[in-house]
Formats: sequence, C-alpha cells, structure tokens
Amino acid sequence: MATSKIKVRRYTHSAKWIISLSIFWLLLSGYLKPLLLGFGVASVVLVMFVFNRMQRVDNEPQEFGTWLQIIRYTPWLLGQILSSSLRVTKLVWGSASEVSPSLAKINVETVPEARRTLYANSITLTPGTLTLDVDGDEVTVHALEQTSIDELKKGYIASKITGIWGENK
Amino acid sequence: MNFILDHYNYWIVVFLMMTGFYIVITANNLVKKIVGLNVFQTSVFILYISEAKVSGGTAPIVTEGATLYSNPLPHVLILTAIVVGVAVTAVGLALIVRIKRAYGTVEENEFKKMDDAI
Amino acid sequence: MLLLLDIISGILLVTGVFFGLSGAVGVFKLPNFFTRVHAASVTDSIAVILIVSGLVLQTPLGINIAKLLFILVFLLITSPTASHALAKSARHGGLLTMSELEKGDQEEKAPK
Amino acid sequence: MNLWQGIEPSQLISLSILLPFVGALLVIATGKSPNLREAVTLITAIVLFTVVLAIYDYISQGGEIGLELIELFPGLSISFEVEPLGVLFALVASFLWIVTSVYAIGYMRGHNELNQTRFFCCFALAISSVMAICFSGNLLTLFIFYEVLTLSTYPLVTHAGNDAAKKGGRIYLGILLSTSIAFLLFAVMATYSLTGTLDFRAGGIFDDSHNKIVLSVLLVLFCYGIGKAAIMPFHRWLPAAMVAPTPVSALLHAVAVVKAGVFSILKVMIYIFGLDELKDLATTDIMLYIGVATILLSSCIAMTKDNLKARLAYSTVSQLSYIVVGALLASSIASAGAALHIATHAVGKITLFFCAGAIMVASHKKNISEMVGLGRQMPITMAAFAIGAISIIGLPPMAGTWSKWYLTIGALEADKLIVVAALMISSLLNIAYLLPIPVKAFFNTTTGEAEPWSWSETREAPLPMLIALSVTSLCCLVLFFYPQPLIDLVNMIPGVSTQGEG
Amino acid sequence: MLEQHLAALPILLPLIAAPIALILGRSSFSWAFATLISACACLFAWQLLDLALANGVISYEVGGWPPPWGIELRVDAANAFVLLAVSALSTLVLLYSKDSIEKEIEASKHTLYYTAHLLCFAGLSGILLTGDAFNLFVFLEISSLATYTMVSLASDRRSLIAAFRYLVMGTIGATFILIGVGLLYMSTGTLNMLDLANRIDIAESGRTINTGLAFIMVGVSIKLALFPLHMWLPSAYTYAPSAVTAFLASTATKVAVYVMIRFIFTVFGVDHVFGSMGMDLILMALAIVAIFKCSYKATVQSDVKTVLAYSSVAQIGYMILGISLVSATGLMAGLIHIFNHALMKGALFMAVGAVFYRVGSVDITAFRGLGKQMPLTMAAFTIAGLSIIGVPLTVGFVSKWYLVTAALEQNQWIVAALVLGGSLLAVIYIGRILEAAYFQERPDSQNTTEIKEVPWLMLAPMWALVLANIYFGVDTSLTTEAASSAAEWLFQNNEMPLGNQAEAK
Amino acid sequence: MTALYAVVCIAILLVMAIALARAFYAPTVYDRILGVNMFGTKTVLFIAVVGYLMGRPDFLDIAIVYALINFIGMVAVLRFFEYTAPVD
Amino acid sequence: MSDFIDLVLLAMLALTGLRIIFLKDLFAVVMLFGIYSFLTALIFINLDAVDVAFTEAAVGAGISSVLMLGTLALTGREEKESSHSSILPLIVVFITGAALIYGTLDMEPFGNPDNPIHKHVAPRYIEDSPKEIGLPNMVTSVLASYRGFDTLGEVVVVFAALIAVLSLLGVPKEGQEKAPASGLKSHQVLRVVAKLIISPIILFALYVQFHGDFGPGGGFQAGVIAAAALILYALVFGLPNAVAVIGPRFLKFMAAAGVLLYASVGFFSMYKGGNFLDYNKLAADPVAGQHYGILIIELGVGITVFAVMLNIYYAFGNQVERSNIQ
Repeated sequence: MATSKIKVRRYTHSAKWIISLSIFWLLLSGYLKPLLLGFGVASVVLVMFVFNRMQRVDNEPQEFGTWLQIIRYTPWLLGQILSSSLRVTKLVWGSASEVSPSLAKINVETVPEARRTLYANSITLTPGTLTLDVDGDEVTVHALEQTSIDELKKGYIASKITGIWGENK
Repeated sequence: MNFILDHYNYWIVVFLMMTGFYIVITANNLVKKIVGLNVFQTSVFILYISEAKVSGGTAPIVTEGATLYSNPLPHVLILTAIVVGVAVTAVGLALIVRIKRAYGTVEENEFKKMDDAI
Repeated sequence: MLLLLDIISGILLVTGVFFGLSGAVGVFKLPNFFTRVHAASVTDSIAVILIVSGLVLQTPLGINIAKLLFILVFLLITSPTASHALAKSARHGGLLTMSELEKGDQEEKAPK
Repeated sequence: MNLWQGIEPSQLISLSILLPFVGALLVIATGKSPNLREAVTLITAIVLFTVVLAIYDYISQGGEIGLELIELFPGLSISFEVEPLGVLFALVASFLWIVTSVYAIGYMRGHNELNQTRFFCCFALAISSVMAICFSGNLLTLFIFYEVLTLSTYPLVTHAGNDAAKKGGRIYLGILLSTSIAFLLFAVMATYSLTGTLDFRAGGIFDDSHNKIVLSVLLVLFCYGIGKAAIMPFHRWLPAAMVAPTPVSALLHAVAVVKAGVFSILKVMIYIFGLDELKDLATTDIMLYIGVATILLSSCIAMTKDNLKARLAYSTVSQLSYIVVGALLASSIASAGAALHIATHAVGKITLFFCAGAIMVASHKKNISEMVGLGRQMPITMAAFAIGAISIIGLPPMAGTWSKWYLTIGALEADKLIVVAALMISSLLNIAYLLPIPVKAFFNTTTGEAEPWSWSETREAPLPMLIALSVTSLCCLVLFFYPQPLIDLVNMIPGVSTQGEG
Repeated sequence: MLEQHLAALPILLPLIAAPIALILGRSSFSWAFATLISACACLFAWQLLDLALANGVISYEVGGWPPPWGIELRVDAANAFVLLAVSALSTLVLLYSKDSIEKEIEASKHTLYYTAHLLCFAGLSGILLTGDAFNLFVFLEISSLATYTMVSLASDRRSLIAAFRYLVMGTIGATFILIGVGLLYMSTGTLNMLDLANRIDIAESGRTINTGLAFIMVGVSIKLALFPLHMWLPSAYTYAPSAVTAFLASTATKVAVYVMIRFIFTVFGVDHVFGSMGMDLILMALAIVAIFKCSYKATVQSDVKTVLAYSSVAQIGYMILGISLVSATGLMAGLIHIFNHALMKGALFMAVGAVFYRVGSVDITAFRGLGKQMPLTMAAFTIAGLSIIGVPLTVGFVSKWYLVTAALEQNQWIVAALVLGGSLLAVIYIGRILEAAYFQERPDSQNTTEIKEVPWLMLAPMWALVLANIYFGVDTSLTTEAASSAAEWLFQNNEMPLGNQAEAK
Repeated sequence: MTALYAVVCIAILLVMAIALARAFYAPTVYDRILGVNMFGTKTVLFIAVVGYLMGRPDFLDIAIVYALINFIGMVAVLRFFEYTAPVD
Repeated sequence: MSDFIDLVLLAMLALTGLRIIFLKDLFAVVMLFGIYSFLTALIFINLDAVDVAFTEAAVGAGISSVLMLGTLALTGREEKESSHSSILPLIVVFITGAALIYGTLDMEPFGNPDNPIHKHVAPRYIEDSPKEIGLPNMVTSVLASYRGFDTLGEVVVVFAALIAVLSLLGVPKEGQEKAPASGLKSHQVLRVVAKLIISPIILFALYVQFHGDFGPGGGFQAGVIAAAALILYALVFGLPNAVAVIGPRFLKFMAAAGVLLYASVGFFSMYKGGNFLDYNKLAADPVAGQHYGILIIELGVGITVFAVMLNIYYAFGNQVERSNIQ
C-alpha cells in the first residue's frame, strides 16, 4: 500500500518533469517541424532517462510546487527583493557606520523539510538578511541590522511559506 | 591617427599574446605555465576573430534584412582551435597531477634539482 | 503604446543598472565580507529582474521572451544559492569570527 | 693458370673479391673445428693467388678487364678495372696472404690466442677489400673499400681485448676514419664536382682548365686523407696498431693496410692528377718535403725504440714515405721505383715482422736489448731477419736495392738533390737501427764469451712460422735476381717507366 | 574505388582504427589490429608513391568541395616519399612494440598505447598529405597529443617532466604556426597552400607576410627541434618507452622538416624566402651549429638514448643544411636524409630498446660485453651506427654524399668540409658505445647468463631496418629517383594549377 | 532606444570593471570569488543587452550558457575549498 | 559603439593578463583566467563570432577552470618564487612582440569590408552556402561541410586528449562503495538547486545540439554543456554517484563511437561514389544530403565531446577524491 503510493507519487512527479521539459523544449526551439519535434521527444526521453538514473542513485526526491503556489509566492518575493535592494542601496550610498551587522540562529521547525531551501533562499533575498547555514532545524542568519533578525524571529517569512505550501507534517 | 584607429585592435591583441607568452616562459609553477599557455592561445583566437570582423556586418547567420555578414571562416578555424586548446590543457594538467604525485612538487626549479636534469 | 513600452522599459533598464552599480560600489565600500555579500547578492537579483524585464518589454512575442525568462529564473535561483554557499563556505573557513565578534557582543552564541 | 681459362675475364675480378669473402663466411661456418677452419683459410688463399695470377696472365698479354657492378649514384657506380699497378699490388697481397696464413696458424696456436675464428674471418675480409682496392675502377670504389678495409681490420687490431689494445684500436680507427672522412671523402667529392667523373684515367682527369690553387689544396687533402700512407703528422695510428698480434702487424704494416694507403696515393697521383699536372702544383713540393721529413724523422724515432715491433713500425712509417716521395717526385722513374717499393718493402718488412713474432712465440722477448745472443737459439729466424733488414736498407743482393735505385735515379732526374741526400741519409739510418739487431743476436753474448752453437740449444718457433719466414726471406733474394716480371709490370703503367722520360 | 581514394586512405585508415582499437580492449587484439592497419597504410603509401612518380600530382577534394573552398589532399613525390618512410616505420615499430611495450608499460595501458600510436600515425600522415595550411595545424595537434601520451607512458618518472616540457614547447610551436597562418590568411584570404602561393603579394602586404613567414618558421623549427629550440627533444627521447622513441625519432621530426620544406618551397617560394629574406643564411648557420654542438653533446652523455637523441638533433641539422643550400640537389639531399635517417635511427633505437628489454638499463655501462651476449642486436646496432657515421655502402653515406655534392655545387667548400667534419664526432659517440659492447667485460656483479638475445618479434623489424640501411645504401635508385623528382617538382611547381577543378569557378 | 541600450551597456561595463577590480585586489579570497561571481552575472546581462544593441537579440543562448558556467564555476570553487583550507 | 565596447573589453583583458603575471596565489590566477575567458567570449560576441563565443565560454571559463581547480586541489595554491632571472624571457617576448607589431603595419584596416580576407574564399560561403547547404548558420555549413575534414580532425584531437588523460590518470572504478565524504553534503541548499537545474541544462544542451543549423551552437557546444551539467552533478553529489549514473567505461565507448559515427558518414559517401565526407551523395537531393550529413556528424561530435569531457573530469575528480581520502 505504502509502496504503491510512493510509486504513484513518483509517476506524477515524473509526469510533471516531462511536461515542464517539453514546454521548455518548445519554448527554446520554436520550430514545429516534425524532424525537430522528433528530436525534442527523443531529447526529453533521454533527459528523463538520465534524471531517473540520478534519482535512483542519490535518493533525494525533489518536489515541485504547483504553478499556483509559485504564482502566489513570486509577487511577494519580488516585493521583498525590491525593498531589500533599496535598503542595501541606501546603505551603500550612505555612510558605512550605519551598518551594525549581527548574527543569529533561528529555529525553523515549522517550515517543512522540502521547503527549507526555498526558505533559505528567500531569507537571502529579503531585506538585510543572509542565510549562512541550514543545519537541521536551525538556520544561521547574518543580518545588516539587528532589527532584521528580530523580524525574522517573529517568523514572518516562515508563516508566509507555510501559508502557501502548507505546514510541516 | 586613422592608422592607429585601424590597427589598435591588433596591437592590444599582440600585447595580450605576449603577456601569455611571458607567463609561459617565466612561470615557475607548472599550473601557471598552463594558464599562460591558455592566455597565449586565447589571444591568438582574438586575432583571428578580429580579422573576420566586417564593420557594419553582423554574425554570419542568415537573417532577414542583413546583407553584410562577418567572415565565417575564421570562426570555424577558431572553433577548432579552441577544442585543440582545451585538449592540450587537459593533457597538460593531467601531466601536472602525475608530476606532483611523482615528485611532490610542481615547481620547476625544485624537481630540476631532484633529477639530474638534462 | 509603443512609446509607453519604450519609456517603461527604459526606466526598468536604468534602475536595474543603477542597482547593479550600487552593488558594485557596495562590494568595495562595505566594511566586512558578509556585508559585502549582502550588497552583491541582493543587488544582483534586482538588477537581473529589472534589466531582463526591460528587455522583455522590447521583445516581440516569441522564443526570445522564453529565453529571457529562463535566464531570469535561472539567475534568480542560482544567484542567491551561490551567495549563500559562498557565505557558508566562508564561515566554515573561519572568516566570520574576526570582525563579527568585535562588534557583536550581543550575540548569545558565538559560532565555533 | 689455365685453371681459370674458361672463365670470363671480367668475372675474374669478382672472383678475386668474392673468394676471400666466401672464405670468411666459411671460416665462420667451420669455426667449431680449428683444423677445418685453417684448411679453409689456406685453400682460399691459394686459390685466390691462382686467380690473381690468371689476371696477371691476361693483363700481361695486353688484355683489358673491366666490371661495372651497381650504380650507386646516377653516373657513378661501383666499378672495377684492372690495370698493372693494381695487379702488382694484388699479386703481392695475395701471395703474402698465403704466407701469412701459414704463419698465423703457427702463431695463433703457439700463442693460444682467443677468438681465432673472428681473427681469420676478419683477415679474409681484409684481403677481400684489398682485392677490391687493387682493382677499383674509380675513386668512389677505392674510397668505399678503403673504408671497408679500415673497419674490417679494426677487430684485428683490438684482438687482444685489453686496455692497451683498446687504446691502440681507438687511435687506429680514430685517425684512419677521421682522415678519410674529413679529407679523403671531401677530396673525392670535390674532384667529382670539379670534373664530373671519378674514373681513373691514364694521364689523369685534371687538366689545365682547373684552378691550380684548388688542385693544390686537393693534393694536400688526398695526401692526408689517405691516412694509411702515414705521412706525418698522421702517422700515430701505425705504432699504436702495434698492439695487434704479430701476424696482424705483418699484414697491416707490410701488406694490406699501409700498402693500400700508398697504393691509393700512387693511384691518385698517376690516374687522377697525372704526373704532368702534378709537376705544376704548388703543394707538390711542400708535400714532398713533408714526406722527406717523415722519412728522416721516423727513422730517428725508430732508433730510440727498444721494443722491436715499435722500431719496425716507425721503420714502416719512413719506408712508406719513400713511396709517397716517389710518387710526388712526379717523374716516371721515381714512380716506377715507388711502385716497385710496394713489392720489395712488402716482402722485406713482412720478413722482419715474422721474425719478431717468431721471437715472441719462441722466447717471449719483445725488446731488442733482451735479444742479445738470440741468434744462437734461433739461427734461422735471425738469419731471415738479417736478410729482411738488408733488403729494407736497400743493399744488394736483396730486393730492396731495385726500388731504392729507381727512386734515387728519379730524384736525380727531377733535380731534387735534397731528396737524394735524404734517401742516402735514411739508408744510413736504416742501417743504424736495423742491422744492430742481427749483429747483437749473432755476435754478442750475454756472458761476453762466444759459445759454440749447437742444435740442442735452439728453440725455434713452430714450424709453420719458420716456413713462412723462410719463404719471404727467400723472396727477398729471388726478387733481387729476378725482378723482371715486376719491372715489366711497372713499365706497363701508363706514364711510368724505368727508362726515364722519352 | 580504392584507386580513387588512395590519397585519403593513409590518413583515414589509422584515424578510424584508433577508436576501434580502443573498443577492442584486449591488448593483443589491438596490437594485431593496429599492425594490420599500419601495414595496409604502408601498402597504400607505396602505391601512392608509384602513382605520384608516374602521374605527378594527385589531388583529392575532401567533401567534394573544390579547393580553396574545401580541404584538399595533395600528393606529390615529396610527401609520398616521406609518407612511405613514416608508414613503413610505423608498421615495423608496431611489430617491435609487442614485446618491448610489455616490458616497459603496465598491462592496463597497452591498448591506450596502440591507440595513441595509431593517432600519432594518422596525424603524421595528415600533416604530410594535406594541402591546407590550417588542416595541417589540426593534424599537427593530433600527432602531438598522441606523442605526449606515448612519451609519458614510460615508467620512469622523468618521462612525465619530459612530456610536459614537450607539451609546452610543442604547443608554443603550434601556436606560432597558428599565428603565422593567421597572418597569411589575413593578407590573402585563403588557406589552401597552392592558392596561398599564388596570392601572396609581397608588394602589397610584405611586412605581414614576412612576419607570418617568420612565425611559421619558428613554430616549425620548434617542432623539428632545430638547434636553439631543441631543448625538449633529448629528454623526451631519453625517457620515453623504447618503441616510442624509435617511432618518434624516425618520423615525427622528419615530418616537421617536410612541413618546413613545404612552406618554404610551395607556399612562400624559394626566391622570397631565400632570395629576399636571406633565410638560407640563418638556417645554414643554425644547422651547422646544431651539427657540431649537439654532436659534441652526444659524445659526453652516458645514457645511450640521450646520446642518440642529441645525435638526432645533429642529424636534423644536416637536413636543414640541405634545404638551406637552395638548390635542387641540396633539397634532394635533405629529402633523402629524411628517409635515410628514419632507417638509421629507427634501427638504433630499436637496438637500444632491445638492450633495455634484457638488461633493464641503457646506460653506457649496461652495454658492456653485450657483443657476446646479444650478438644480433649489437650487430644491428653496429651497422646502423656505421650508417650514422656515414660509412660507405650504408644509407648514411648516400645522404652525406648528396649533401656534400650539393654544397660543392654551390661552391660552399667550407660547408662541405664542415659536413664531413661533423661525421667525425659521430665516429666518437658511436664508437664509445661499440667499444663498450665489444671490448669491455660485463661486470661480475650482474648475472650474465640471463642476458640473451631478445625475442624474434623484436629482432625481425630491427633487422629489416638494418637490411634496408644496407640495401638503400647500395641500390640508391628508388630513393634517388623519388627524392630528385620531388626536389625538382618542389623547385618549379609555382605554376601548378589549383586542384582538379581549378577552372570550375 | 539604441542610445539607451548603449548607455546601459556602458554602465554594465562599468560595473564589470568594478567587479574586476575586486577580483584583482581582494582583502580575502572570498571577496575575490564574490567579485568573480558578480562579474559573471553582469556578463550575462551584458550579453543580453548587447544583443539588443546590435539588433540581433537571438543570441540569448549564449547568455544562458554564461549563467550556467558561472554557477558551475562557483560550485567548483566551493568544492575546491572542501579540500584546501583557504589561507590569506 | 561596437568599437568602444571592443576597446573597453580589450583593456580589461590586458589588465587581467597583467594581473595574472604578478599574482602568486594560483587560485586567484585560475579565477582571473576564468574572467579572461569570459572577457574573450564577450569580445567574440562583439565581433560577431557568436558560435566561437559560445564555445569559448563553455570551454575556457567552464571546463578549463574546473580542471585547473581540480589540479590545484592536488598541487597546492602557492607559486613559489622563481629562481631564474626574467631579463632573458623579457627580451624574447619583446622581440616576438616587436615582430608581430611590425607585421601589423601592413595589415589592412580593422573591419574594412574590402580586405582581401573578405574578398577571396569567404564570399562563396556567405553567398552560396545557404543555397548549397541549405542552412542559415554559415559557420555550421563551413564547419561541417566545406571544412568537415578539419572538424573530423578536431574530434580526433578531443579523442586523443581522452587517450592521454586516461593513460595518465586512469578512471574511477565503477560500482565502488560510496565514499561518505564525497560531494558537498553539507550544502543542502546547493543540492536542491543543483538537482533542479540539471535536467533543464541537459535538455538545453540537446537543444543546442539539434539547433546548431539555425543559430549558434552545434555538436561541440552541446557536448560541453551536457558534460558541464553532469560535472555539476558530480561536484554536488559526489563522484561515485555521478559514476553510477554514467560510467566511465560507457563513456569511453561513447567517445569512440562518436568518432566512428562521424567517419562512417564519410565512408558511406565513399560507398555512394563520392569523395570522403561528400554529403551531396547521401541523398538524391544534394541539399537534403547535406542536411542529413551535417546532422549526423554533429551528433558524432556531440557524443564524443560529451563523453570525453566528462571522462576527463572523472579522471581528475578521481585523483582529487583519492588524495582526499588518504
């Protein structure tokens, strides 16, 4: 029962990959000639073959979010990036003494394992913070200002992510 | 003045070549020698590509509206030459790895002392 | 309409470049390595987003837009990853402590 | 002689060259059994002599023999051509080979030498190349076999294999090869590029159209290039080669090598330069005087040597220069004398070497000072030595008289009084360094008292050696009384005559 | 079918055989396969030479594109002649290497060795046959890479450094050639050598062309180890496995000499290179210094392979000297010496390899007493050594003869004398080895009973070369005919039409 | 529009130059890597913009390759530090 | 504008070159070399050589730098002070440079369309190749058809490099137990991201492979990019894993097969009665024949290059891992 579920998950996972890759090919190629489409099919098959071999070798399953999740997440992230950039820019053109860097470890138990990367990268992209290390349930963060750390500790990003992608089970 | 404008490209390329050449000759470390060799070769590639350029021309891939294309032949030659370059680099580096294992050093003056050099 | 597109993309491009320039200056100006990583990483991302968007607006619908978007996505994924990995590597390499501990007395845990 | 009647004359040449060669191969093949091996050597030698006699026969009847082998370069081939001078040399060499073989058998056995097979094989090879030199039809052929001769005698020189032998061999090979490559080959090629031919031609291939200065330089190059003629200062190889076993020394210094050298010089002078052309060259005189100096100097050196073979070696150096001088005098009589000297010196000197070897084998003595009273123990040997010495000195009734006679006449005719004087002085020196040896052997005794001689005390060398040295010493005598065939032969050489010009 | 593609086959056969040999995997399979292919190529080379002597030039348009647009293979007497030597040597060395390699290279690398050999051979054939300046560079690199591999395969660690040095020098050389070709291309717009020759316009862009000439000359000189640029050669030859040395010494530098001939005579023209540039004097001076300096160096080395390596540099001096005499005879002497030297050095290095096979060392002391223990090997060494010295009835004499004749023709008396003087040094360095072999006893410490003659598979190719040394030293008709027609052809080929369909466009 | 592209190009070139300067003279080895990385990303942008400047924007493939190579380069560098402790 | 960009890039190149001379930290040297390659590629783009830029970026900055870093991991980072004087090299370099400058004096002006180089052979490629070969990318036409022999040579060069590296370093054994320390285990973020982008990269490589006729790219670039993707995999997940995905023996076979595939096209055209590599004979319609021929040989190039590059990386990586374990 459990194995079949895993199997099903693996199949859907593969199907997701195949579709994305096919779309990617079409976007890149832009040709609809039968020859090139044939090459496209062959290429996707080949890539999937290699991909599956990799999956079997390293045993690190990958999960996509749905398109919807991504679309929901992206604008927020873009906004964060913009504000972060403005802050850094201000810092750069201002005087250097304003910088008061600090370091903290943040507990991220709430964030699901599979989303930790996203979380870490989001931290890096958001204002004034930079992920240094992801280590189990703790994320080490470097910040330009102490306030950013405090904000992080409040779990704003974490809640955003869990809000979109769901809680840790 | 016109003459300089017409040729400065070549002169800088010559300068680059000689930089690479100088590194090859003087470098004591074998890895750096290989880097120098690459710099030298890469500069020669630029020479070829400079030859191929046609002012006002465009890349030699047929496109609508373009009439003047740069010369494709040097591009082909340099594609080949780049491949040759990377092949030589790989072999050179492999040799260096073996030299390190055999001699414990990759500094030319050090292993010269170890074996009675000829 | 076309003019409007031109203007928008112009603004995007210029601001993008501006952010890029700020990042570059920051890399020189900011006091220690980790702050410099901030500058580089964040401005890289915004510059990429702005400039590529500016270009997208100038491109007729077609494969080029797809490629531009791919570049955008690719850079957005890899750039913070690279910064993160670099910072992590630097910390493990023992770089963190030097400037950080002088100031950061408010740290509760000193990194090993 | 009619043994070879049925054979095409031109094939006689190839026969004469191939015979010793095949002999050498047979020697290798039969190397396991000494008796068979030596029989092969002897038989080959004898058969070869008959072949040469046949050639002589044919030539003396006015026949002409030529043979072209392979074209080495376009227009230049390895070719052979029989002419009287060559026949003379071939006769001497092939005859003496028989004798030397006999002698060598005795010597090698008496001395228990190692590597005898190699020895006899190289010996035969050397003779083979000597034959090729004798009959060579052009300079290229001459040069090639000249080199082959050097190489094939190198193992003979270093036969002993010890350090001294190696050192001697190195000098031998070094001087001979380098002079031949650096000078001779160069001269040959220069000749070729000047004239377009290398054939030996009566009266020479150079004529007045060629630049005299170039020719003068060429003359020097030839003289020194033919290092085997041992003109000073390139004579060092000859004493150095003394480390070889005595039969080798005999062959090298009396027959094959040195005679090949002077023979080549004669040949070049007569057939390449031409005696007439030679007279006009600036360097002829210079070389002539160098030859004279060589005669005198090496005679003086010979006197200082106590080692018998070394003394004989320097004597050879001086005698060779007689021939060189004879050739360079550029007169027909002197040339005739030089040609004759090849034969007479050969028999004389080989006798002396045979004796030296016999003394070594029988009494293990190398130095002259130890030979006091030896005549009592080895009367036959020492008698032969005396005969040989007299022949070398040039006193009647020995063969050497004739050649010296013609040489002196030639020098007079050419108005080179210095040469005449030198010849005289040299004869005196010869007497001074050669005669004391038999005199000491016979008339001095260690105790000062002359004891009566008895057979019981004689310890002569093995019989083959005795036979050999007796034969050669007899030849010295015979050639004095019966030199006519040789003189006839010499007179057949174009431009050379015992009768003087006109 | 075969006839039509004859010009391409000597390149294509080994080129295709190399990957197949790699796939074959088992060392004995790949050996047999490589040898077979090499022998076939040799046969084709022979036919090519015949054809070239009979018909003059054979042009093969790869891809069916007429030159100068496509790449042309161009066979004439000169390159067919050198190709014959190269392919024959390749075959013999392959035969020889089976046993030799087993001793010197670990078993897992045998297949790689044969593959590399085939690649090297393919590269050399390509260099010889191609009529395109850039294509030449590509094949040069193929052969060079294979060469570096083969040199570094030896178990001696010094071979690594030798290979590295070779790699650096070789790459600099190749890059110089690349620069030169680039400059030429720039001022003419073409890469085909004949077309280049027709289009080179000294008046218009003389300085560019002259610089191109200079760079090509220097680059080729590095590859052929012309005197001051020879530093890579002695160590490479010394520490490479014996079979490799035998192959390289007899082919690689020769091919480079051919390239130089090709560029001087076909592309730039004699009149320009020698007449107005005065390159002949430079080459002559370098050649003479090479002859003496390196011959001298050869006399003071103790490692026999080093001795022969320096001797090779000196011999290359002779070839260049022949070229620098600027006459058909001189060129012919150079070409003949290319062929002849391949025979001599091949045999010599094979003999040295045989000694290494049994004794395990090639120091001059290792040769002591070998005359008795390995009579056939040492006899081969002796004859080939005499050939190097230039003793009559060997090929060495033939080369020297033509060289001196050529010098005398030009009234270069001193040069002629120096050529002969140079052989005196050869007497010394060969003589030392022979003396050790024949006149010195083996030191007692070494177990002499184990040292015996090498397997017949090593002896056979060695003696084949030795006999060739004598055969071609006596019957010179083949070499002389080929070389003289090649030389004449090179001297007056400036008016040749370009390709078979030159008028098509 | 071309003028704007030109300006953008020049500005990116300027950024590249600064990054290059960082790569030349860096207080720590990580700064050097940072500079190189920055240089790489700016190069990608530069290629994209230059394509538009020259009127042939269909060479974005190259920009993709640049981005990819830049990333691989970074990973290789990090991997390198796994083995050799950085010293400065 | 183009000239200005050219000048700026060249200036940066010159500075980079100079800096490399004086740097003693080899790691920095390699980094700067990567920049040097990037800059060179930018110049290529600016000079219209897009195909070349593609290759230079992938090879110079990518493969070469990775291999150099691998070597440095084994040999150490510091260059020691050289003992020999630098006067003589300086003179040599100066003379060489002066010769080249002298040579440039007679060169035609940079970029002038009337230069002889643009007047003789090239016009046919530019004007006739779209008709004769039927491809828009002239570089591919010339590379694969007119000068297909060169390209065969190029593939063989790559193959020869494989032979050299294999004989020098050997390859990792397949089916080895996984070394625990290998790969960037601790970089979790990196692992996730790498896994995400590897598949698209391979697909991109295949796209480049099959679209070389229309735009920049072709077999060589595709092979390098695909190899780069797997190198990324090996870097992040460790060599044993990569070897388990594609084994070195299979790669060796692939490398040989690529060369043979290329050559077989040539032999097939011989069989059809044409010269070697004469694609016109491959099909009834010459243009179609050209197209097929080019597709197949590009595939051969791609296969060989991919296999060789990856295998070379394996060989280096294997050395590094081995030395790390010891």
